[in-house]
Amino acid sequence: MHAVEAENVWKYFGDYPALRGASLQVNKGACLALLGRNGAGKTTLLRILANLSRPGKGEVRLLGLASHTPEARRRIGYLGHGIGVYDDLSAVENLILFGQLLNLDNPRETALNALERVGLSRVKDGLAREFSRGMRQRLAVARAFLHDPELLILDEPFTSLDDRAVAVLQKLLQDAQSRGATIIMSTHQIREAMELATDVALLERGKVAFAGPQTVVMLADPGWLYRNHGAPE
Amino acid sequence: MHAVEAENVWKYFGDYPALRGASLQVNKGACLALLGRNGAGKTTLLRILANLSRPGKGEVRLLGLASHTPEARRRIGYLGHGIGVYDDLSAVENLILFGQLLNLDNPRETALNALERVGLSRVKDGLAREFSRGMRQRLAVARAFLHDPELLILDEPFTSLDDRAVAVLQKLLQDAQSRGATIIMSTHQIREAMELATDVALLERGKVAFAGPQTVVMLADPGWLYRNHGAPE
Amino acid sequence: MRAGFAAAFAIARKDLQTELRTRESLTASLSFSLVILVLFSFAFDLGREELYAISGGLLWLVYSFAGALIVNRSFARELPNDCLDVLVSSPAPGWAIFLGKTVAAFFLLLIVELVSLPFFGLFYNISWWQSPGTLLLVIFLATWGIAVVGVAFSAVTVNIRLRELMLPVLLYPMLIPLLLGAIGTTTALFTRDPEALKSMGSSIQLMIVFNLIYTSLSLYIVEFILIV
Amino acid sequence: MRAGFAAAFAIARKDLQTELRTRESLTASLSFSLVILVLFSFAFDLGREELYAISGGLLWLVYSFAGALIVNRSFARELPNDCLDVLVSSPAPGWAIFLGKTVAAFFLLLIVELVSLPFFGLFYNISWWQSPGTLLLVIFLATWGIAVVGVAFSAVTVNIRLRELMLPVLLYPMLIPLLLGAIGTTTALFTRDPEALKSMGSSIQLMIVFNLIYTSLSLYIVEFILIV
Amino acid sequence: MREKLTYALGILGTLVMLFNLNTIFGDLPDEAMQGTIFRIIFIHVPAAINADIFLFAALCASVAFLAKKNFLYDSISVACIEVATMLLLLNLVTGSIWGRNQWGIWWAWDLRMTSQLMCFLLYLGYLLVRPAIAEPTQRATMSAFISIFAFADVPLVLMAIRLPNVKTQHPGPVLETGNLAPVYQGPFALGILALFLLGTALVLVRLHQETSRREIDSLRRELHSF
Ligand code: HEM
Ligand SMILES: Nc1ncnc2c1ncn2[C@@H]1O[C@H](COP(=O)(O)OP(=O)(O)OP(=O)(O)O)[C@@H](O)[C@H]1O
Ligand SMILES: Nc1ncnc2c1ncn2[C@@H]1O[C@H](COP(=O)(O)OP(=O)(O)OP(=O)(O)O)[C@@H](O)[C@H]1O
Ligand SMILES: [Mg+2]
Ligand SMILES: [Mg+2]
Repeated sequence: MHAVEAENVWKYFGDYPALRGASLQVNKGACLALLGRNGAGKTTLLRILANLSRPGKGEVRLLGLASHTPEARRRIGYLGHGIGVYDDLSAVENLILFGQLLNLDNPRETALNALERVGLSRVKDGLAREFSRGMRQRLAVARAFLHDPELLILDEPFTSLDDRAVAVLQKLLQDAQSRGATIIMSTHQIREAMELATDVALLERGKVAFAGPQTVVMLADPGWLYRNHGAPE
Repeated sequence: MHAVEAENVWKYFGDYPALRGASLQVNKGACLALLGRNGAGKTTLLRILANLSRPGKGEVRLLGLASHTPEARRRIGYLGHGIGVYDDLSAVENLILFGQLLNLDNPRETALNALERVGLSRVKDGLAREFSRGMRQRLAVARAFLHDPELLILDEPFTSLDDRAVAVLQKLLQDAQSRGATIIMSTHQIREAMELATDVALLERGKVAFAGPQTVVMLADPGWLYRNHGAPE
Repeated sequence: MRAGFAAAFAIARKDLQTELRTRESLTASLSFSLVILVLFSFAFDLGREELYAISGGLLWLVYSFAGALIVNRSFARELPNDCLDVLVSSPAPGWAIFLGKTVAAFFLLLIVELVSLPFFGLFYNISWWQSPGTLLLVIFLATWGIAVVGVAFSAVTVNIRLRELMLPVLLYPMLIPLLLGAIGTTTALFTRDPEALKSMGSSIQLMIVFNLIYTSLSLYIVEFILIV
Repeated sequence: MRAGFAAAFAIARKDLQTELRTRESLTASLSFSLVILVLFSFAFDLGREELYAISGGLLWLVYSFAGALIVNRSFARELPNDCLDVLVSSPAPGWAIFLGKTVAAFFLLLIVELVSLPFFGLFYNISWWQSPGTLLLVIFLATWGIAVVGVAFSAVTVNIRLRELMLPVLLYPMLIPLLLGAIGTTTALFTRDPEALKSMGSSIQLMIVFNLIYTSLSLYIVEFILIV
Repeated sequence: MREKLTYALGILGTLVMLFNLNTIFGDLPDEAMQGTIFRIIFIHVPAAINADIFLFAALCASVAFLAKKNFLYDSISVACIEVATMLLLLNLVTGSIWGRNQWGIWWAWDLRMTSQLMCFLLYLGYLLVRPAIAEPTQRATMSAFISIFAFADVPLVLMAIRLPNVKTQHPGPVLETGNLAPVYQGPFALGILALFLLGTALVLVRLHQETSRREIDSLRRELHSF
């Protein structure tokens, strides 16, 4: 069983097809770097996987379940461009709220643990609005990882982060990988992505133009993928 | 005469000093990469330089002029996080409007030339709202470069751009450099920045912790600067 | 189902908590309703008889203006930081999100209404406390209707430009039957006109039917508009 | 100075152009004013005489509600894509930006007012065309006042949360002197009460003074508001 | 095929309309109480009835859109609502004229008139909101929602003069109570038919425009996304 199976996914915005039959399989425990030029459809695909958007045609199965079922939704963690926490709640209140939405048994304890993991226990009662950008991002990561999701969907997670914030996120991603979670993340920073990824997929105008394991040549030459599998200008 | 002279600049947000006596000199014709961790004050400093924000204490001189004079403002180009063009105007209408604000002699012709340079002449009458992300960024660049400014102030200009958009921007920046313009840009992508920069400055908690010409060791080891001049965790 | 109600409760509590903590839209909406009360009394220079005749209309105009401000923020509150995405991608069903937000809006509205009621009485010299039970019932029914329809439209208009303008344009015409009932009963309660008091029953029925229809419609349909 | 006026003109043209191109906010404010006209007349089910007595108040209430929403968008229109930053960092002085936006808001408001005036006459059975010159003068004066004060507040509140709430709460109390003048003269023009017609002169003076004070104050002060 | 059908319906509708107008102004006697103005009923009521028919069609299309996510249903729904809004306006204007003639005022705030005006404003709101939503799927979904919500007003308009304890200035029902004299019944039915045919033709035209506009939009999007 694959962790993610997307088959022939189409998504129209009006009559404009942002996804034109994208198909993707991701193995359990893999870490997939989703590459593609601006407007290729990365965000659109990830939002469909996270059930934030319905595909026009095609089918998506997550962890063997239909993607819109509550069970599937309960087992994924999503981190988009926005951090997805409330500015007027404290760090711990935010996480407790999301714990309740996820129907966890002990939201408070889970929240405190999650804050511990990202190094925010010291400021757990501070309002999110007062956090600096790095701390906010940590809180967002804690939110997305709250329920130890089996599938993590991350849209450009490293953008605009400094070295320390990147290190925290990478550590958490490695932990998740080592407990067997599957990761999908989109990015434009090919070099950084390649250091974590086990698999690579390239979206080109709404289709998957390349998908396969990461190789040495990609690591050494970031432009290789676009040159060999991307569309010409 | 320096292109930019900022002396002992302080900026408070409420009681919190985002800048605590930052001083910076940039030579004419230089390309300065402004580095710093999240919340170090890069955006705050750049906004003060672009006259979008007043310093609490300290003085800023641009091209030998006080920064708030219309002459100084006329000679700088600013590109922040937002692209700064109107969605409901067409590409050429946008540029004509900014030409009028800059009091150019022939706004229409200048606008058409600028569109030519970024490769948008073909869609000059298309509304900005319908452009893809890459095209919008090109339009934003055309806007910032419209009047061939002598000083360019760019806040994380490469973030979230794909390889092609990056190439267009790099080309324009090189052109500007070769006609003697001064460039200041903030970034988190140290490696990419180093390829263009002639000088490097590091902001650390609202102070300039390091400023000097770019060296081979920075190019080879992106972590070097933070390790040697950044604050410990 | 159980999980849905738990989620709705969590969301309602969150909305109320943030609102009461920052007190922003609450104080703003409250002072707005006071400002229009004053503005009205400036604008309409009327005798006592006539004032009583329009008292119900005045009250519900003020309430529906204040209400539009509050429900406008209901889903808009989720926009910063893309919190709406997190709500929608969570296992909580659409109806639970909607229910939670409606309950929160209902209570916020109720606070504004109950606080501004005495001021209304004061400014216009109207004795409103004569049958508190019935008045409360009417206020409850109409407020629930405003909250349900308002929050539903807040979900519809959350992503559009001109939200502030579009929401009232859609909301007020939709509320007319409800306001009709509320205005009629409230005026009857203030004037204590025996004729009017008699026909109150059917007005209250109208409001109940309105609430039933729109509540069930919204709960059922909201799933389709939250995930596009 | 010349450059400033050129910039103001360019900005005013841009605002009008985008508004008239999408026509959304114009039609939306128009139907907003229609909807509240209807709402008012429906809430105040009055006889003809009494309607005449409050007609001026009704008209200016509707106009100031619609006006608040229009001027609210004045600076808010610059928020997407951070266009405000570009305006402020351009060599155009602050007063030119303000003037351009005020002129645009003035014309937009005027369009909405003049279009809804006949509907007002229709719904309330009021003959409003008896002294068109004076009525137009009153409308011009009051509209300019609403535009100036409104756009100034729009500049102040553009960056704070709850813009849509704060603006009316600050704006209406500030506008009360102007509205009192406008309401008085308009009612006098509709009812043609000789007494009231006589005191019109001083009301118009009041409005002129109001406009002079706030226009000069805003033009002078806006530079400090835009760059913080 | 569609084009031919459109033309055929349009021409047929115009013919029926002309024929009917001829009968109305040529052959029918003046009504006893109201005189000539009574003839406005042959526009006033058919406009209202047809508006309700098209609004109902829009309701069905909206429900179908939410279920099937096919943009054709969205187009049907807008086209129907546009035509219905025009018919509602026609009903309001003719009613207003009639009222001016009979009661001496253009407008009275009774339940029938108010609710019909609200109905008009609601669907006007629908047409206003559409262009404000940039993203087509979202636009269609939100529009469908509004259309479903707004339709609740239609039964209210119909019931307004039939509820027992509501007093209206508007005349009571004449159709089902048989208060309409037999001479008038034929032209009345033809009036309904004529507006129905013309309305359907307009809907087809708008449908066609809507479809081609979506195609053009998508081509332009394609052009603008390199
Ligand atoms: C602007 C004001 C008016 C509006 C909005 C209006 C609206 C309507 C509507 C929606 C209907 C048809 C619905 C149905 O079949 O029940 C209708 C029917 C009718 N209207 Fe009006 N009307 C107005 C003014 C008038 C006036 C002034 C008269 C005559 C004095 C009039 C006479 C009638 C008659 C006789 C019918 C047929 C009633 C029936 O059999 O249902 N209307 N009107
Ligand atoms: N809400 C929307 N409405 C209309 N078109 C959209 C919408 N969202 C995305 N698109 C279009 O769909 C295409 C794919 O967009 P998407 O955001 O998925 O690209 P992406 O790969 O994430 O690009 P980027 O690297 O810039 O983030 C683009 O052409 C975009 O313009
Ligand atoms: N408008 C504001 N109000 C209050 N505090 C602010 C504001 N803007 C910035 N700050 C604070 O000032 C500090 C510097 O922020 P700034 O945005 O300049 O950092 P930066 O170096 O650009 O960071 P990043 O790399 O995250 O973009 C931060 O602590 C931030 O929280
Ligand atoms: Mg993306
Ligand atoms: Mg920054």
